[in-house]
Amino acid sequence: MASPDFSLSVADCPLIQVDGWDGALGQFESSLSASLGTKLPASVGETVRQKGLLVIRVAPRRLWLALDDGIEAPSLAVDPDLGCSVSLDEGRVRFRMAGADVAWVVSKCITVDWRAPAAAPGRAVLTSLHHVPVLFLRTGDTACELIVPRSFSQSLSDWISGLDC
Amino acid sequence: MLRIECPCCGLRDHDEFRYGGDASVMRPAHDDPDPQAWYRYVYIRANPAGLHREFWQHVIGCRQWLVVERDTRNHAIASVELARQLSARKSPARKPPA
Amino acid sequence: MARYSAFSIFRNALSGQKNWQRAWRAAEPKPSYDVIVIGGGGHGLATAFYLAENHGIRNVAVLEKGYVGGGNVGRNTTVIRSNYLLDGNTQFYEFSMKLWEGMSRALNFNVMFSQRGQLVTAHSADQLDSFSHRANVMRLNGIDADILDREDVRRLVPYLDFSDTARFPIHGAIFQGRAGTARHDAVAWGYARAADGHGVDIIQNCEVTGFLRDGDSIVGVETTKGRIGAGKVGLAVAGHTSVLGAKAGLELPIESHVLQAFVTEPLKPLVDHVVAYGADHFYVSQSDKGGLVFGGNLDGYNSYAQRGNLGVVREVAEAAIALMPCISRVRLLRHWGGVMDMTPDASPIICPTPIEGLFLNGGWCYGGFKATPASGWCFAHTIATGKPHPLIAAYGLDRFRTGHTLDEAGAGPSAWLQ
Amino acid sequence: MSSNHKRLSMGGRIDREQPVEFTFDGRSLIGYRGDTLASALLANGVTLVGRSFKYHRPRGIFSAGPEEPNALVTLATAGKREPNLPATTLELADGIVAESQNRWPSLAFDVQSVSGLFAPFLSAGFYYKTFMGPTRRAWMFYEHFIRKAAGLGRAGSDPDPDRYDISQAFADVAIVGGGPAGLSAARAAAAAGARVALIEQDFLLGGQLLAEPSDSAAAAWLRQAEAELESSETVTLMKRTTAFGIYDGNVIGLVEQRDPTNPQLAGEARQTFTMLRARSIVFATGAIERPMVFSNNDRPGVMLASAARTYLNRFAVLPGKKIIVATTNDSAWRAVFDLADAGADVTVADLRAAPPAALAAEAARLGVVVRAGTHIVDLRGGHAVRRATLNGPDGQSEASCDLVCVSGGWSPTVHLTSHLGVKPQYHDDIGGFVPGAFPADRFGAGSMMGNYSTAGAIEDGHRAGTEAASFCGKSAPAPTPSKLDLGETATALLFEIPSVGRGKAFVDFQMDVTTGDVELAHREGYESVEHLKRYTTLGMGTDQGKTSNFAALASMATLRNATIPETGATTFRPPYTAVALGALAGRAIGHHFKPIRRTPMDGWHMANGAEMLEVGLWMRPYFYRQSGLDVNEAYVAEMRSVRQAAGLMDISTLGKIDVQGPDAAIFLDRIYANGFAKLPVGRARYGVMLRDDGIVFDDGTTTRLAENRFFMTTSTAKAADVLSRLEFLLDTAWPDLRVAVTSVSDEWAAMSVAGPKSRAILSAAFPALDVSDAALAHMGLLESEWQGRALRILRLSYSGERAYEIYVGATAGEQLWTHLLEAGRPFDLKPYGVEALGALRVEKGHVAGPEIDGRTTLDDLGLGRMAGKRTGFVGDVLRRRPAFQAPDRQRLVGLECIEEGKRLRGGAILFLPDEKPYGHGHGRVTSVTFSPERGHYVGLALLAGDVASEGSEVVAVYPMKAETVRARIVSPVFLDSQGERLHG
Repeated sequence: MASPDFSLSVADCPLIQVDGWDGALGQFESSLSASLGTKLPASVGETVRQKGLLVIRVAPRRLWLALDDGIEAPSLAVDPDLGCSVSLDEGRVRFRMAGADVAWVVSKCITVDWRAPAAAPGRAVLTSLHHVPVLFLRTGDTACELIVPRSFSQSLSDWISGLDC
Repeated sequence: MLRIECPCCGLRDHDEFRYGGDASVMRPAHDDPDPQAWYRYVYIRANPAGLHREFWQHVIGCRQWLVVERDTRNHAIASVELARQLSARKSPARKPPA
Repeated sequence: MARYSAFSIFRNALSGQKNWQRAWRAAEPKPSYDVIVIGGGGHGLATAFYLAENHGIRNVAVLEKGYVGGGNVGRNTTVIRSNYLLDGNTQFYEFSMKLWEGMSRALNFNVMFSQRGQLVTAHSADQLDSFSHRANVMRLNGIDADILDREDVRRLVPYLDFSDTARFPIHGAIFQGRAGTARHDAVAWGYARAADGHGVDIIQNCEVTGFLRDGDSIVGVETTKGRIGAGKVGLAVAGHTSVLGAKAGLELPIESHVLQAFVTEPLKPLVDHVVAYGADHFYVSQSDKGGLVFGGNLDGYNSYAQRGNLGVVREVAEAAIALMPCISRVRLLRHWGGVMDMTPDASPIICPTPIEGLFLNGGWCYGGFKATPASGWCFAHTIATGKPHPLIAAYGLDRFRTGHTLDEAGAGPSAWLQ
Repeated sequence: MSSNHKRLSMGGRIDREQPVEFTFDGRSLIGYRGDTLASALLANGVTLVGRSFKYHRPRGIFSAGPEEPNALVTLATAGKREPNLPATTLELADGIVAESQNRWPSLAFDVQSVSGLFAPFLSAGFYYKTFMGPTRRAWMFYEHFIRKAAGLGRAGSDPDPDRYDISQAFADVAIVGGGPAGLSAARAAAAAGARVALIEQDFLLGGQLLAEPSDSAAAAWLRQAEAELESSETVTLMKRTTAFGIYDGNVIGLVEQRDPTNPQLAGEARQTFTMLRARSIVFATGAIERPMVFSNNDRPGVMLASAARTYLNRFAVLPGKKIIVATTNDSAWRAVFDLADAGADVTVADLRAAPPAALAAEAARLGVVVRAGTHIVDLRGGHAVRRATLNGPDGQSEASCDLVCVSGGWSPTVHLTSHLGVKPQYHDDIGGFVPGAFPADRFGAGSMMGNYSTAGAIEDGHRAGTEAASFCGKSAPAPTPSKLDLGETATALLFEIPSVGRGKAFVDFQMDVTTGDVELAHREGYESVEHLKRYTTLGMGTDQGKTSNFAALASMATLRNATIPETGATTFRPPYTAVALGALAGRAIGHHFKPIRRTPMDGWHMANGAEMLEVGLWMRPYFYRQSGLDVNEAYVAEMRSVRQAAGLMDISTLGKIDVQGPDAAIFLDRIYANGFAKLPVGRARYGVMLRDDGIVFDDGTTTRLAENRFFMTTSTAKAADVLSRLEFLLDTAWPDLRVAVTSVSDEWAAMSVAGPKSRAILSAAFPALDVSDAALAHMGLLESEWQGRALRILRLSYSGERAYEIYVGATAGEQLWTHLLEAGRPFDLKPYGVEALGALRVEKGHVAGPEIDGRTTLDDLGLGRMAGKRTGFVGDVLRRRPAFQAPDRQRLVGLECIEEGKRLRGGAILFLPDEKPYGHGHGRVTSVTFSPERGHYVGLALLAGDVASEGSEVVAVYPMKAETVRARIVSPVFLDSQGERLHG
């Protein structure tokens, strides 16, 4: 495609990661759910949106809380007997990708089936982009995001744009 | 290309996984002082031409270690489970360490 | 056995090629042999040849489950080199190199051993230092070795990527001029014909299904062609060592893994050396027919399937273009997989076993082809005398228990990481 | 001769309104849109197209598809040279510059064709029997000439100017082959509700239907099917796309060619490599017609009967006027009738004593001469066939001709199905191999299953498409297929090699393998199919023996007096047709070969004269360029500035792992050889991890941030391996430990300020923080914030100087870096790179990669005391093995160069002063540096314990530079053994 209808913008991506301990997961999740004021995504790849906060389950006992631009991080007091949290405020970058040809661009980059239910709007897929672990977030019919490690972000945005780097 | 059905992430390509070798060998307890047990754990392999239980980590994904049963003659995968669930099943009465 | 020569070709051409004989007899098993070698690949056939040639043991059978040379000897990328670092490896592979240098004439079969030189590129000062260490060891053991700087490499192989866009710029290389390639099938056929000439029975389509025992000793084998007695049994079944070892009751530190090999369409001469990429997994040479023959890394999981993964095909192609951008339009013609016995230190196991009468030759990882003649020579000695040949003293099974492992890459005991 | 003088004025699937200019061997020619290069050459009367591999025999166009053995050309546009392309698959486009190959000086007059004269000596495998003397290296002499003579086309030497792309695709049902069976399968699967990908290598859909006249019922059926599929939202039609291989997981490797006729696509990827993941696959790959074997059956002007029909009906080219059709079966009669209908003078030589009467009647109607029980024995004609010798019931006779069409029956195209181990099975009734039993997710349809009638293929395709969709859970009721009956008769397809004449009779055209070669292989005992292939090179050409395998197999079966299944079947390997390496590499070329990893301060380094170095995927400053200094001078200057004032180093590449949980301390106690449970909060400790086999795995510092929380650093190289290892142990061995490990490598920018003035610089940079020794002792931690980001200052030293590691949120990394440089300016703070870093640590005797080489133990590295009497940690038991305790085990020592004006080098081998330097010596130099402190070179070495006594001498031998240097064995700590500088 000579000039695909596609745009890429890059932004910071503050995240908080929370982990629950094996064996105390139910308790951990109900306490977290209460403090966030929302139910939690049940399985890996599901997301729940709550007031500028996207809760993504990235592993059976691990959730990421992704903050929209300008949203303050919620204060979480995780009971150390139930789990723990770590701030991932600085290490990732969010690629916002949109346009009529976004599915075509995605097919050149990652192994995600744009038309599959697992990649439907609101879903998240952990996958690799040119050997680098990324989180694919389907945000709309012709829009998605990739959350990528900061150290690789320049190389990967060049890759997506088809640029030499 | 081998594709593995991750119990968390679904059917994913081989290159998202890290191989961890034979899962049928039992790792001795961390404080087991028996050299023979460690020698066998580290080195001796049945290496079957047939069904092989093996560890894989969905490293570019949910990062869970899995136990996969796969036929080494044709790469057909019979089962995939979370390694953690298997270990839990083995010792249902887990207690926190002292 | 009629000798091969330019004259024999001339004479036969005039008689319409009607007078050539079988390269080796179509033997059927006798009731028993002094030695049975299981495995009609390069190592097994070489062992049989040297049993007869060096030790006068001619009542020997080689049992092959398929056809001679159908395993790894005919599936590899044919590189021969003796650039090993560790004491225990260095001398063994150099001995093998010396045998290669005389092989065609010794066997009266042209194995097309072509000493075109092998180089491995270095991509940092540290890597070049570590290559220098290796080269120093080689020279100090009487083996040819050179260290090349970037300009030397450019003069020798100008088609590599010396541009500004190279992801891992070439810093230099280690070079062994005597290294090269050989025609793999010819090695199997040459040893088969020469062993046959000494009276060895080469029995194809004869799969070993079990072992005959007398007390704790092994005294023969069960096969698809019946029971065959043997004074001693040597196992040389690369890729399937664990399977046969298990039948004999051996527990082994071996895993079977697939290594893929690739060949392109035939081209006019382009690559005159064996070139290996020090920044990734890729090595290439050009066969006499013109195809670029190359390979990369193991697929990385236990397998007996003789076929590879598409992801690895892609990675190898990426490395190929990274090293040699000019072959982007060259087309891959065929790729296949071989089953490697991988050991926890990437060095072979060749020794008497704890089972009386059974000798083991396996665990060659991805390096068995170059070792073929020395392996046969030393294994024959070990079988004939019951004691390991001095050159294979380091290749005992016990080394994993004692810690005397020979880990050239320092990659550790996970076989698939070697 | 006029241009296109063999082109018919009407018919075909070419667009006469769109002429296309191209050149062949320098001759300008015209074809039409819709042509292949082969059809355009034939239209222009070009019959001699190439030379064979070994004997350089003249060859023409043999087929109309990817099975082409003969008509290989090089596309020779400047900078885009591409050899060995079958002219039969090249879609004609403006500007194609094609050259014949394997000939010199010209195609018509090729000097090496004299090798044909030596043919009696060049029998199969002759080279195994000679070229062995007179010297041991004799082969190297002969090889030079043999290599030059071998090979087909010549590759270019420049980088490829074209782009390639890679794409990931998914489907419920993938259908390989767009002929009648594939089209029918696609319609059925789509109607059932499945997502379908239909893959066709040609630029037109239709397969064998394209050989039907363009105004026929078949053409109408095709138009309707195509229109229906094009309008379906769930069907992806992939034309110009070859399925080159089937891999595990039902992944199909596809290569799509850019449409060369569309100038708007000129800037797009030349080829796209798609990995298609299909839930089920329908193979509708068709069949390939077999040649016949007789003397000189390779002459230009010999063509498969189906190909002749394709050239006639699809391309409107009548390739001959006086045609002999030699066949063993009915299918070639369709060519007979069409060629006769087009005005050619046709004779049929049918091997069968009594061809079906209906065929004979139709032949009679068209004036075709029918010779039953007759076969061709020999052909004459150099650059084009002229006369055939026929052998029939009435004996031998001669016939003139300008085209010979052959049909030895058909071989189902089972290549792809066998890639995953489905073994082909021989079926007597069709005289060919079809795939054996498929697994549940794969299906076959049409002639690849031996179902040779069009009507049958359509039904078969419909069934396969329905079943494949049903496998995916899609079974909406499908309408019945629209029928098409071309009235083909189905009879057994014999293959037989009757008597041949005295000339060479080829079984493999491209590799020049003859029946004589097969006989020779048999005579010499190379009887298994694999031996036959390897000994004669049968099937090793670019066509992978698509037309030759069966003939050779049949020939060997006859010689062995065995049946075909007893003789065996060859194993097909991917790719089905050759694939450009550039396509497989896609965009991962040049700088994009591997992704580039950059630290937060990368931009500053680049802008401030850093020479960058690739370290794994990272880019790191190697040294900073200073006017007039080379790397060796620059790093020493950087060292001096650290030792005398202070230096600033980017250490962001270190692996960083957050370790949390109630059992975190217990966990660390198990994975490190030294203890961490008693480490106080706010303190850091150097730790070493072992592998299970007792060898050192990695080292780094771990800091206790809180009772249940640690901050681990690892080496740059091992960061990912360490994290996976920790997760492995937690998931599989110790799931009872409540610990979470998370990579935070990208969270933090990390920099080290080292040197006597480092504390002063910190005070200046962070006036609000108390960085006094009382507040921040050696191995202490200070946590704070800077510019709203988290800040951690650890007082750790790698260089031996007072030093601080400063971690700040990655987004503030460059800002803090420049802030520190600014604050440090009065103190002469200078940045330094990895070369100086390495040198500083050598001076201090710290081990790193060259010492932690995967073969050394804690004791080898002089770190045994770290473990002390501890047990229960990873690697503890096997590190006690006998080999590791041997007296001659190599251990870490320091070496000091004691010869004026000489230097130590890493990789030198160590001998005793009175020894002859031979063998492996007693050890080696691992790392060296010039020591500004000592004023000479110092180094670390691994040296056998039984000769390593401090104060004695060794000789460091470095044959690569013919150097021998005397050195004294000393403590590996060259600097400040009391550790005073750490506090200075």
